Amino acid sequence: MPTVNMIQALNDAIRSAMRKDDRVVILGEDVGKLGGVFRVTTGLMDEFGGDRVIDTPLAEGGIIGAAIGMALYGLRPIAEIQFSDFIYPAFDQIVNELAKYRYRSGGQYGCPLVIRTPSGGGIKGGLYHSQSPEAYFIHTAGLKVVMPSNPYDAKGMLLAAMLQEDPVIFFEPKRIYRAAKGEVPEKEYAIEFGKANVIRQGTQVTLLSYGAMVVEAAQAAEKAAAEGIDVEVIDLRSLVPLDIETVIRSVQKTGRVVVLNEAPKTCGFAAELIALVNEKAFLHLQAPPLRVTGYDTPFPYSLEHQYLPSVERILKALKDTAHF
Amino acid sequence: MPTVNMIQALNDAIRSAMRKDDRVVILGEDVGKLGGVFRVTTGLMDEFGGDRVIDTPLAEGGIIGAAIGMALYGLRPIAEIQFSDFIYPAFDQIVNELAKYRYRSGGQYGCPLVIRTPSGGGIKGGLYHSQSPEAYFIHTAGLKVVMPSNPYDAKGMLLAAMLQEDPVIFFEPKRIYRAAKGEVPEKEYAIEFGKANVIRQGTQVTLLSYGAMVVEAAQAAEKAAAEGIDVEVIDLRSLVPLDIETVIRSVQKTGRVVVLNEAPKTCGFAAELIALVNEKAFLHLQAPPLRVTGYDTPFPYSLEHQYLPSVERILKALKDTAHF
Amino acid sequence: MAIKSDVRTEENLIQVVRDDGTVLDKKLEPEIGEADLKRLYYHMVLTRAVDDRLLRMQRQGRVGFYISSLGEEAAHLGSAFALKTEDWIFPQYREPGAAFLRGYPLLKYVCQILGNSGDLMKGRQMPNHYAYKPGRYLSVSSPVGTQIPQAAGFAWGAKIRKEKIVTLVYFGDGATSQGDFHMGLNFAGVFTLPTIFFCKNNQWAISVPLSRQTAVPTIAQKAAAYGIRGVRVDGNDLLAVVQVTREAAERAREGEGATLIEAVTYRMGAHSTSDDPRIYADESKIEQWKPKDPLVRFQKYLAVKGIWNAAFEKEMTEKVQEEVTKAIQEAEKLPSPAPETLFDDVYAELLPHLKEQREEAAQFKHLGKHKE
Amino acid sequence: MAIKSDVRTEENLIQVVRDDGTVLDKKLEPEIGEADLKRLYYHMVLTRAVDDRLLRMQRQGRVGFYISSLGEEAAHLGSAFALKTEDWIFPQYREPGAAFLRGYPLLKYVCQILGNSGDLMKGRQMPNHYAYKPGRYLSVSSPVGTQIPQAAGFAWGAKIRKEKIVTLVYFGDGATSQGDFHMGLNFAGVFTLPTIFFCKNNQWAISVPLSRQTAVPTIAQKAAAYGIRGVRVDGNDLLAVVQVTREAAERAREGEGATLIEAVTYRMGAHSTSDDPRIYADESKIEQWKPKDPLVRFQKYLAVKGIWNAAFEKEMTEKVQEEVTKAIQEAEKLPSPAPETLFDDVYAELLPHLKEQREEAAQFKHLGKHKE
Ligand SMILES: Cc1ncc(C[n+]2csc(CCOP(=O)(O)OP(=O)(O)O)c2C)c(N)n1
Ligand SMILES: Cc1ncc(C[n+]2csc(CCOP(=O)(O)OP(=O)(O)O)c2C)c(N)n1
Ligand SMILES: [Mg+2]
Ligand SMILES: [Mg+2]
Repeated sequence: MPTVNMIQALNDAIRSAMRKDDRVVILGEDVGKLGGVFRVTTGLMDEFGGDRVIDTPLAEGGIIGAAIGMALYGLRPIAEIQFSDFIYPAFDQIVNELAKYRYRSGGQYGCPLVIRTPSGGGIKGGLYHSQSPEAYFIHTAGLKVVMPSNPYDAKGMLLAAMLQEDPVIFFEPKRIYRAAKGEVPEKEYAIEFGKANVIRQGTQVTLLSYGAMVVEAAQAAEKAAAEGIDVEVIDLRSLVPLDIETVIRSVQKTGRVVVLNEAPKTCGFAAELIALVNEKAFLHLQAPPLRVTGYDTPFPYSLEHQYLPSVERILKALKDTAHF
Repeated sequence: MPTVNMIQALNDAIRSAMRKDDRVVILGEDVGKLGGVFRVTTGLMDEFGGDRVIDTPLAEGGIIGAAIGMALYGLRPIAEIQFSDFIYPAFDQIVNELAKYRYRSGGQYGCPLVIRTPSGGGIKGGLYHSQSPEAYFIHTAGLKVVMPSNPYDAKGMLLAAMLQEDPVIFFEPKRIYRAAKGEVPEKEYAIEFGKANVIRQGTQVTLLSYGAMVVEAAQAAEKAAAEGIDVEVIDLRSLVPLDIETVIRSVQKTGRVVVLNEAPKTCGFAAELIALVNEKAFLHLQAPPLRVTGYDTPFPYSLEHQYLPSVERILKALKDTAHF
Repeated sequence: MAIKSDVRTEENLIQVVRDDGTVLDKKLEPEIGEADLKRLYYHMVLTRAVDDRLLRMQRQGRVGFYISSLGEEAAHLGSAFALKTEDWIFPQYREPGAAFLRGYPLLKYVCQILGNSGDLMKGRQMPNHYAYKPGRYLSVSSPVGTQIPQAAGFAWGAKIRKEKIVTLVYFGDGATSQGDFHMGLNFAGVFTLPTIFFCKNNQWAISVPLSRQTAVPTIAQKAAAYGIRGVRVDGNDLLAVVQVTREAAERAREGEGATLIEAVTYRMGAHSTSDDPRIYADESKIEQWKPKDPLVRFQKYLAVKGIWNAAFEKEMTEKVQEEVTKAIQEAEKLPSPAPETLFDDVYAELLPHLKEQREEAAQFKHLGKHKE
Repeated sequence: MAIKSDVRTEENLIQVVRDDGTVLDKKLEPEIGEADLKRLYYHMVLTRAVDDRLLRMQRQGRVGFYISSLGEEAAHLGSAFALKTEDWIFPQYREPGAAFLRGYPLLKYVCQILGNSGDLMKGRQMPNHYAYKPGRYLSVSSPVGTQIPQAAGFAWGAKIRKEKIVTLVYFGDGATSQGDFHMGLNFAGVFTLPTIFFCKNNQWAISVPLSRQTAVPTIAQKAAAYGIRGVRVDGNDLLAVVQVTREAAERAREGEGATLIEAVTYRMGAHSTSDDPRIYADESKIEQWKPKDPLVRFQKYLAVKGIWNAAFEKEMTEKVQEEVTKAIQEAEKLPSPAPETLFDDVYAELLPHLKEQREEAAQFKHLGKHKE
């Protein structure tokens, strides 16, 4: 199996989806000749032509509005939003239209649209090239929301996204676009939505995370192990639908939980996970569930590594909860 | 003191703000001659003229974009979004611009803009005249977010909003626009942001809510009392900043908490409150904190009273937690 | 019989039939067979009759809310008629006739207004917000303007697949102020998409007059910003609307791209049953527009053609009244949607968390009646 | 010396100075005193020199990211110069010269690029994203187009308060596709706002050429959709830009409303240091545009006027190089912003939850160095 990075894995996934099904098109800003500002769509225009790999005008609302139309027509569009920070001009189309089309038409119409968008900090992007807006979409009924943390999952989850009958917001943790490398099969495979991945077994604390933070989570778990704390690390992968069973099973075992994500704290997905753990495993809890998240500030430039959850911060939370 | 409804109280607040400070203008769709579709701005155009009470084109992004410009110039604009369901075309202007202007300019510029918008269900408005989108804004650093539950608070909080140096999203629970009546002083007064209101003292369960749901909360608490459960009901009023002290003090006393809001459950503000209670009062908890919320579906038309948290649902949660 | 030039000024309004029913410009008169002319008349009468009855039912409290299309029938019926059956319609909320023409059953329409278990939308949307896939009729939503880029995207999909279909999207004058209008028309211009942007300029957006939506005298001239064709037509002249829409559809089908059609008409009543235009509008304007009634004009046209006469009118009216009455009677018998349907169609399948919520909700099923 | 007509076609580009520095149309030549001409030349040289140095520093790893305005200096310097000091500028990210002209200190500019503690933005924004309130210069943000309705709203505020000021907003050709462009210009049209919408049409939006943004040949003609004036000007001709902007400002100040100015220019390098135009652009286009270099053209104009000569050039260059070197040296000495500043300015006051988060973060202060 070839070892590739996440960009290559995503490119591979889009390419095989496009080869298999000629209803698949990809549209967005700079996805054509340039191959996307992160080069995820490199070479696709050459192979599939300008009718299926489409550079659009600079208008996210237009991109998503048009892609909804394409999906209603019967295409299987992938829309790229260049940075998730720029998804908001399309927010109305996503939240009021895309997410609600099936429901409001009584099931007559579905909108199978996959929106791919790089998210998260760590590339010195400042306020507008670093945001993690997943909570907005998790809170919106009608959307599926996923985020891979490694090349293998990236390919399998994007291929799974293409099989959904409903819209998917597919977040790509750009901080590890190139850094995360791994073996990825050349053939097609799909990673079922709603299945978390226990990437480290442990007995004392459950550490929940997703996306680029999974890398920090794993490191923090190693450090914790060195200090005698046995951490179970779960990569959620799919946020809606959520594999709550795997989460609860783990918490029932460990009785302690830390939730890690880089989005701002207040009303973020970490809060939801804590509420769910309370609802479903309250009597198992031996310590207060803790959150390690970004702060409730806009995303900074120079101080981004003060902002982003660090291994040290995670480790402290693991210790605090383990020694509670 | 005259007894008025919430619409009158809000009208009164806007009028006195405009009389006191001629930098105050109000803009939005149909706010002029018509006085707004809910008549909150009735009579204002007559008193203050078309320069200060402005019917705009039908473009929420333009309304908020322009209002940001007005605030930067030095006016004290109030922008009305006709229904909070229609705030999303302005989402980029609110989330990327309004919320971040002070931060990104290093404090050089502030944007004191008050966005008023009716929200919530219960008026047979279906998918697009019933939404409760407060979580999106609570998750966005840089915004203050408030929601009154009665005429007295409506006036005092709107006048307080006009004193803020930062943007305020002011949600008006339209379901009780006319139903909620109360005594409201004719003079000006401000209700400080970040101060919750304990509307019913109790010892056994803490019931947290805000907006129209406070009415249901109070009713449920009465019914619970009849069944021997003594409920403390807190009207949060200000969601950002949050009066977490009052919440925690209550939970320390009761050891049990139910959070009630009508927005969809997943990643809503109820989850945040539960996470905070865990972080700050874990050892006091004698039962799992419960949520009574809207479901994770779009807002329905005919079945809206199945969707909206009912007194019965709240009562069940109160009993479940009390008898846990 | 192509229209010779794009007409964009306030004076230059394409008109085919005079108020007295005679034809102004034979060159522009669309060819429509007698059966179709009768069918169109039937739909004009039907649309108006349904509106009238449901408005009255709203006042009686039998309907929660209603939006009338009074006076705008020709604009939407003429344009919908000009399409081929394989074309698709992206509606606003004020074109019931277009839906009827596409086969949306009257009974289903009334069920939608009542939001009952007979409604294809399963009682989820407000009145006047329907979808009818068998008739290639997309879904009405409230947010103004959102359907515009969607219609462009749908046409784009067809173009990519080399299917020669056209999309037609309805919207009001108010919608032209939205970003979605701009983006939809711009995409259509850049990618030469087969879409007809059909603006029903009824000169009001609730209480806001056209002069507050735009500083230019016509909507049609906005086409110039997008490199697409712009046409201005008398929206109360059914024949003129058919003609300009046919031409636009033909051009679109032949790969010549999109057209923005501005159909000039007037809102002959309140915005909706929640509205009270006495607060903001000059009622004499309505009086001025009454002589331009599109139904009367079409009637006169048919009379001139020898199709319409008193007997025909009687037959039509009776047929329509009977159909409407029957549909209402049947619809009112139907119960509310079943509570558990609340959780269907959020996704194609019931996700686990919704299954859980449905089970939880089932405990409270006794709440199944509305508190109004 | 008013321009006689709106010029909206591709051929009709307002130009004042020929490539050889001679004046094409005396009637259009703006009156600018010698001191101001020298000041403008200084700023042209300065802007280019700073760009050049910071680009090189980016390659050396001393700067994280940079956006050059090479070749676009005349467009933004000419327009900023045409304003009065009481007017306000809403920037995009590619007009450093406009900021310098408004007094933004060079040292502060370099500190912003470095994101250090000397930066007025407190190191929070990416390079090229600054604000300078003393110079009435608003805040650059990345989201393309958002500043456009804001500029209209600011001008509206002034209009309401009867203050005779003008706002000028910069944006690129790509931004014209956004909904914000449409809404901003439409509000300006409807409310007759004193705003100058200044589009620097450099014919690219990263890798996307102008033909993918719009189907019409000019940006200026889009004004027709909004009832505002549209003008097309040679963006590499400093004098022409001054002239059309002056006229637009005058009209705005006199209550005649907004103007959309399209300054035609060309992006003479990569979009930013993250971009690689070799992948998508025909490099010969850059060669074609080199003879139109706005700095050279202005130089020749000054030479014809007897202001520019070799000695003057030497003096300017030395002065600018010295200033730039000094600013960089000083800026590079400054440390990163203090970690606790992360929590300032989210709100005017520190809210309790942020106070708590700041205290929590203080435990990890030793992380104060960047991992690049
Ligand atoms: C985005 C959005 N903003 C506001 C509204 C409230 N609203 C409903 S209809 C309407 C006026 C629409 O006017 P127009 O587009 O001219 O259509 P008409 O009703 O005249 O047919 C408004 C403001 C809405 N539905 N959507
Ligand atoms: C809303 C939004 N979408 C996408 C981007 C990414 N992006 C940054 S600059 C740019 C191109 C801008 O082109 P143009 O407006 O012509 O300005 P120029 O860079 O040519 O000066 C893009 C797509 C962004 N910053 N904001
Ligand atoms: Mg209208
Ligand atoms: Mg450009």
